[in-house]
Amino acid sequence: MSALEESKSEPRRRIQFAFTDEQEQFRAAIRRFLADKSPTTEVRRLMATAEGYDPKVWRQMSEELALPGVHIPEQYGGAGFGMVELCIVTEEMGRALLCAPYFSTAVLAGNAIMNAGTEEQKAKLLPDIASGARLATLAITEPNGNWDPSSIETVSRFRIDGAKSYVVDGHIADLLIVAARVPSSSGRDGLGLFAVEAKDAGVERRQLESMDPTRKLARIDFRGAHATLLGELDDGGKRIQRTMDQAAIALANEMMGGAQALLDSAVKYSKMRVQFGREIGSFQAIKHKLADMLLEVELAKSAAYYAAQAAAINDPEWPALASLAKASASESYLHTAIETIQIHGGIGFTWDNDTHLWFKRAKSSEIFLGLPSYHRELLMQRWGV
Amino acid sequence: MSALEESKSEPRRRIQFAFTDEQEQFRAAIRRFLADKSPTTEVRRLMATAEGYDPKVWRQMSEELALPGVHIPEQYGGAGFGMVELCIVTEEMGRALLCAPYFSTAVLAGNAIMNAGTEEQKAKLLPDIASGARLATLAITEPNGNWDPSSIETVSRFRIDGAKSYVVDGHIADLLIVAARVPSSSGRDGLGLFAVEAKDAGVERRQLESMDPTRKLARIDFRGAHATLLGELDDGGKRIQRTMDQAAIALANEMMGGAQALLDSAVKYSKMRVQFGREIGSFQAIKHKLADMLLEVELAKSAAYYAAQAAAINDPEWPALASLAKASASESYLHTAIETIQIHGGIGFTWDNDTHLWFKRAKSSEIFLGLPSYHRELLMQRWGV
Amino acid sequence: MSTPTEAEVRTEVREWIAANWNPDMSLLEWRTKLADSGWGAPQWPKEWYGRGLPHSLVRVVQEELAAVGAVGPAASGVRMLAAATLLEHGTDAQKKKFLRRILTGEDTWCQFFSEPGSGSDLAGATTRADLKGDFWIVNGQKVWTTSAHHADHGLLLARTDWDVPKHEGMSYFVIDVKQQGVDVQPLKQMNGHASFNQVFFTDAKVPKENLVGKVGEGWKVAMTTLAHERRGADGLAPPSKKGRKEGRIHAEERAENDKANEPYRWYPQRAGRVDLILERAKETGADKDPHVRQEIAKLMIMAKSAEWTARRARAAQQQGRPQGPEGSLGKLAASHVARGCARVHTMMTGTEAMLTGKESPREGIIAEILVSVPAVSIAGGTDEIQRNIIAERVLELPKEPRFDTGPFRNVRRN
Amino acid sequence: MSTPTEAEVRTEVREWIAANWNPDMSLLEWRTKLADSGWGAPQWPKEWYGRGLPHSLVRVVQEELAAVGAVGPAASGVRMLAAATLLEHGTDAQKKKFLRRILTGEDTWCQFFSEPGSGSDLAGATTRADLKGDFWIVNGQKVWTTSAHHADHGLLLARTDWDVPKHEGMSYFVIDVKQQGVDVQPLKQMNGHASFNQVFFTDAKVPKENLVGKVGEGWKVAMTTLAHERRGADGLAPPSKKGRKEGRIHAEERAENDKANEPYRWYPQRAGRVDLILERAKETGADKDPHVRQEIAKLMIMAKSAEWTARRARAAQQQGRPQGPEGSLGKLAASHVARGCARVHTMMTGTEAMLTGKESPREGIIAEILVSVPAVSIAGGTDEIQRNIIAERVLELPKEPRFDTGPFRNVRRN
Repeated sequence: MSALEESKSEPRRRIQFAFTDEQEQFRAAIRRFLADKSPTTEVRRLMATAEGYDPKVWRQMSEELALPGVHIPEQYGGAGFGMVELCIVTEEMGRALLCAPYFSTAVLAGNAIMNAGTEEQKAKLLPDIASGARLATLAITEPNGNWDPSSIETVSRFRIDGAKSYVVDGHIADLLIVAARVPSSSGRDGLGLFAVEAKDAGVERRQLESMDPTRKLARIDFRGAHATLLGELDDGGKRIQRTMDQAAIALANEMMGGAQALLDSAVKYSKMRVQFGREIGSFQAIKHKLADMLLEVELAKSAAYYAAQAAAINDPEWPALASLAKASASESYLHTAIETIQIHGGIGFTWDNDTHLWFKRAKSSEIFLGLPSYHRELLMQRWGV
Repeated sequence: MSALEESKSEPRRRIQFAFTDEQEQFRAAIRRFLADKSPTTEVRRLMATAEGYDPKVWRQMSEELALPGVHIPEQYGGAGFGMVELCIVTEEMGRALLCAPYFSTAVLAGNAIMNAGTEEQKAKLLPDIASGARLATLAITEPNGNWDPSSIETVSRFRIDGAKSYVVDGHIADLLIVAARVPSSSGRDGLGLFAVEAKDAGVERRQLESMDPTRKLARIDFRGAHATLLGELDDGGKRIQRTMDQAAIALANEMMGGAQALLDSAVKYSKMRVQFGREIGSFQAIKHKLADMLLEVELAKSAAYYAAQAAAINDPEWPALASLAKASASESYLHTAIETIQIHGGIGFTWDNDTHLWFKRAKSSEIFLGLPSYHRELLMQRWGV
Repeated sequence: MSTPTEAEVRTEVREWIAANWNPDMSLLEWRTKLADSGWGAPQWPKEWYGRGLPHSLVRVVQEELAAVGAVGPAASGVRMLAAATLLEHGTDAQKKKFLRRILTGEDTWCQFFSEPGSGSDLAGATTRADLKGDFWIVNGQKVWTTSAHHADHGLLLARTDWDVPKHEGMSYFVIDVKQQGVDVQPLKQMNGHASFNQVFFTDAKVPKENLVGKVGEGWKVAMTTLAHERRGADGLAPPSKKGRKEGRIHAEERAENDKANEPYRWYPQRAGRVDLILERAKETGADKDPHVRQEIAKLMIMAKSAEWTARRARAAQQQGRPQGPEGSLGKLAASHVARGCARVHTMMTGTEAMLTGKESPREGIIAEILVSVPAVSIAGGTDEIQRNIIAERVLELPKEPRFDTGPFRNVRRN
Repeated sequence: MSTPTEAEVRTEVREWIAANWNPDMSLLEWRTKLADSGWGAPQWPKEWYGRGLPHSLVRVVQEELAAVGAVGPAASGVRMLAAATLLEHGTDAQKKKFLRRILTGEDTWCQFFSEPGSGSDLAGATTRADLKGDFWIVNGQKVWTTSAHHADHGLLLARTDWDVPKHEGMSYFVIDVKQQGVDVQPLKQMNGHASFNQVFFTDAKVPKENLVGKVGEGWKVAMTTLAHERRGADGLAPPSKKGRKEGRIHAEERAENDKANEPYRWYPQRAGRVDLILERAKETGADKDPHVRQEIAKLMIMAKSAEWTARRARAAQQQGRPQGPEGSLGKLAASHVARGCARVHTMMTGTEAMLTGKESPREGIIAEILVSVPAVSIAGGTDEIQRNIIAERVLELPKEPRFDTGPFRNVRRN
């Protein structure tokens, strides 16, 4: 991390279209770590467990690479980097399909606390997140599956009542950050983020059977659980939305890591597989499909990178770009997954071939945080159209 | 036509998925006629004229093949066939890109009069249409370009006032059938079809510069022109819609004739053109493109044929199918045209190559009578969704 | 002897049924009667468990069997492809040994054609059969075999000569599946089902007399099997739909069907369940969303058009006209429809589509669609192979230049 | 002699400009000064109208010229490709004869590479050049030549040996366009413009000394021309944007530019005019339609992403890192964007899109988009060729097997 620390001091005011050498080194270090700790044998082992992650690897990620706090300021125990570095982490995790509560703890809960918490709350909650000591998550969506915060019905003041669903790693989180509203508020008003201890007697958690077994989901029912409001209620809706926009960007980058892994595997297989006396990659049908896949991946990757850069410098357009990147990554990742199965032929549809692991992540990520059509509409609104 | 006359006596009560031998012979006769009379040299000559058609060929079509009245009952001087035969005619004309006022006179005006006219009016107006003696057209859309009859603003009782635009062959028609509403009506109420003589002093016509020079359009301004209501006002809106639905089906079939002509030319060229020491049709890039084009054309053709059959037997679903067929044909024809240019390469973009003649017809037909998205929405409504 | 009339056949079979049918028989007992009388496969030759009737009269027999709710001969799975192949290429000894037990259902069959290394390129098979004394010794691996774990016999395509071009070096055998040396393993798919097997051959034995056709003619014989597969079941009695369904025989038949159909349970989901689209639109409220309405309409237009295209193909065939391109296009259209369904089901279902299993929409059916659809553009010939076929056979474009001619030994392979 | 510093160059050129620039000169007079002083092409060698400056200092000269609004050397069209090619492969006599008049703008150039029979397959050219005495005699046809009707000289790729493989039998010439035997015809496109020419050669003459490079090395020389074409204008002074624009010289430059740019007037429409999409959405009210909004968003996402992808490629290059795949993908992305624009413009414009010309929306611009977009996926290498390049050069997939090796005489061709 020493190379990275130098780069912190340079404030970036413009969108960068290339990663710095330090960022590339950071990426390489994570890639090496994940190649070692998260081969698909491990992914398959962990996705079949109820917890869905390996606490030892989580500890190593936290202690050796300080990943859960990469984006958390140093005064709260983090590494003090920003969105670009966070997205490098998620991209590499998406590539390796790492099974770990990173998106929930670092991306969702970490950003939520940073966006909403008072100084005191941040000082209390963030160090344990940055160090990996506690797992956390964010509960936004309710059983109706709506990603628009205005639709939240869970109510809270000092006690919280309602139901949340599709909560990532909700079954293992120690700390739940819950989006809820004060009684008799509606729409974007009266919304806030509340911290709830998972072990509270008023919290009941149930793991859901998720299509993507590498990302566990839970339903959480709150019946009078103790809740602490993070910050003020004033602009809670905005803080929730900001957290979701950051999550969309981190997810888009995670997705592009996965898409690249698939594309690489399709290219590799097409150079190796022989039919009719020649590598299938020498047939234009495969060749042109792969060229189209590369184009699609590169375009979506450019969007994901650009959005991370824009968020990092707080470019006013960044929330629009979050939607742009999420929509683009969703289409690109899923299409890449479908075509990677196709290029593998029959073997690509088997359980023993690894392609379906990424396919299911692609399918589920297309939906998570809102479908492409939802984000395209949001993009238009945010562009003022 | 003798073979055809026999088939008239057989009432068909079910959708037919194959043309009868008589229908195939009828088609062959038209195809021979058009191959002779409408080679692309003629298309190019006529599209550059103001009138846009050859009166001699029109006379031959009318006298030798009785085409303008193919769908008009015998008591009004027609051949007494129905939608299926009318659509065979338009399909062949679309294939040959015939420049003639057939769609306007036979399809639009002919059906409008049959749908709305009293016995007396039909007996007066249809024989001249069936014999080809008079040219006619239907004026529906107004300068706002809306294809929904509810949006009509032109008013009429005995005199007509308003403006119509995008009127096919409006510059040469002798008889104008005009969709208008009685004063102070709105929506679907108070609509009717009115017959107006083009030479009336209150009619001012101006040819528009159309993207597709093989189909001429006009703007017509009515200032107190004499108008005769066809039939009653009761369900004028329905009669107008019925006419437009029939037109959509005839147009869909016309479009599929054009799409097939393009596909044939693309296949032929790809077997002939050599690059890199082999026919370009031996490259999978071209091969698979052509296979996809064939699929798209066949699917849309099935829809166009099915819709014509359904209309012919007055299947209750036929208006929905009109929208289905129009939407499908629009996408298929335009895509076939784009890909046919692509397969021809640079030469396909030149004026001297014939492809652009069909491309422009495809582009303009995509829009004429309503865009695919308009018809898809209409389809859903008509299906009760 | 002249062909009997329809009335004669109807009378004769009706009388035979009246005398023999009884739903309290065992399935085997009844099917033995069907096989021995020739009424089970009336279009087969008289000498081979049939009655030599023309195809046009088979319907009459089926109607009469159906009228009383009688069960037909065993017809599920690969057994009827085996019968058709043996009737055309088998020796008398083979016909005698296998055909009767096919009709009675005593034997179950499977097909050993595809290999891990030869999927699209079936003629690239490398499973070998070497003649040692009176036995062919088989070594290699086959894959995508349905129900091999239940099968008694397998139709095996294996390479017997490596020094001739690929299509000329294969032979066709009937192999006993239940022997040491044949190891049948389930092959699990990404949707969790295990509808197929992979089968490993290690010095498995095939007696000389089980060679079907001549040595080196295996490809030709396999083409017969595949042609019948494409054509579907061969006019044999379908499960009867009318009549009483009680009695021992029906219970036995249902058990047999359940077992035979088990591998195919997810096939409707693989095809995308277009039948659920409009229902789901209303159920989810997606019918209120103008953009989703457009996507639904696009999908339904494609699905309807594909259906009508198939009917045009059938109608042309019935009229004895050249079939036209419509038939070959169906498989490609089915891929588009299935992929479109997966997309639209996702749009309509929304966040719930992240779930699977009992708690998920339609008790897991929607989830199963999403993870099954990728198979449709691969199974039975990939979309890419279909496009080649359409381009070369329908549009008559120049063939792909070949790189797998000459002695198979020298052909590049996996 | 050592390289001068930036400050030295700046001082020197500034003094030279102060002493020489005057907007009331004729264009030729000024450019003659530029050429003779070496400031017009400072990166060219000193002995050839340049000053031997490194590329990094060219910017300084451009800045100083721009600062006073001074006109640069003639740079439009093919002339700079000609100069780059001659600098690399030309004889001293050729450089002397052509380079100075390129800079002064006295000569206009064009490029004779593509033929009706060799579009994607440029090396399949069949225009022939046969040596007769002191002249090469040229026969054949070239096509897609921009501004041949204005050109003095053409860069000609012609076949001089039919008995060697295709890439080895071509030679490269400078041909005098204004001679009998060269017939330049306009080539009208489907959008009504005639931006290109087709050119017929009938016993046209090229003096021996106009051979560029050696006999048989034409392909290699042509690659230099094409590489410069892909790279775009070669760091020569762009038209200055600052400073006064009055005076005779500016009028003359504008006239020159108008003439040079005439063939490119429809190029923005060919690219689809994505810049108009959001404006038109508001103008037409299409921004109220939820389905059109989705289509607009899809298109804008693609267009923006393509722009960012191009910037990533440039950034990687600037950092001296391997360029990555981003650069080669731009052309393919541009096709998608253009086609998407045509679709969305149609949806937004509706019925008015059936019209063309002055009365139609945006005075015919929308109509021109619709009939121009089909060129974008063809011109400069079809999408299919781009996919081959991406697959083979970027993804390093196995090359397409070749059927055009061996003596060109025996290669199948049109």
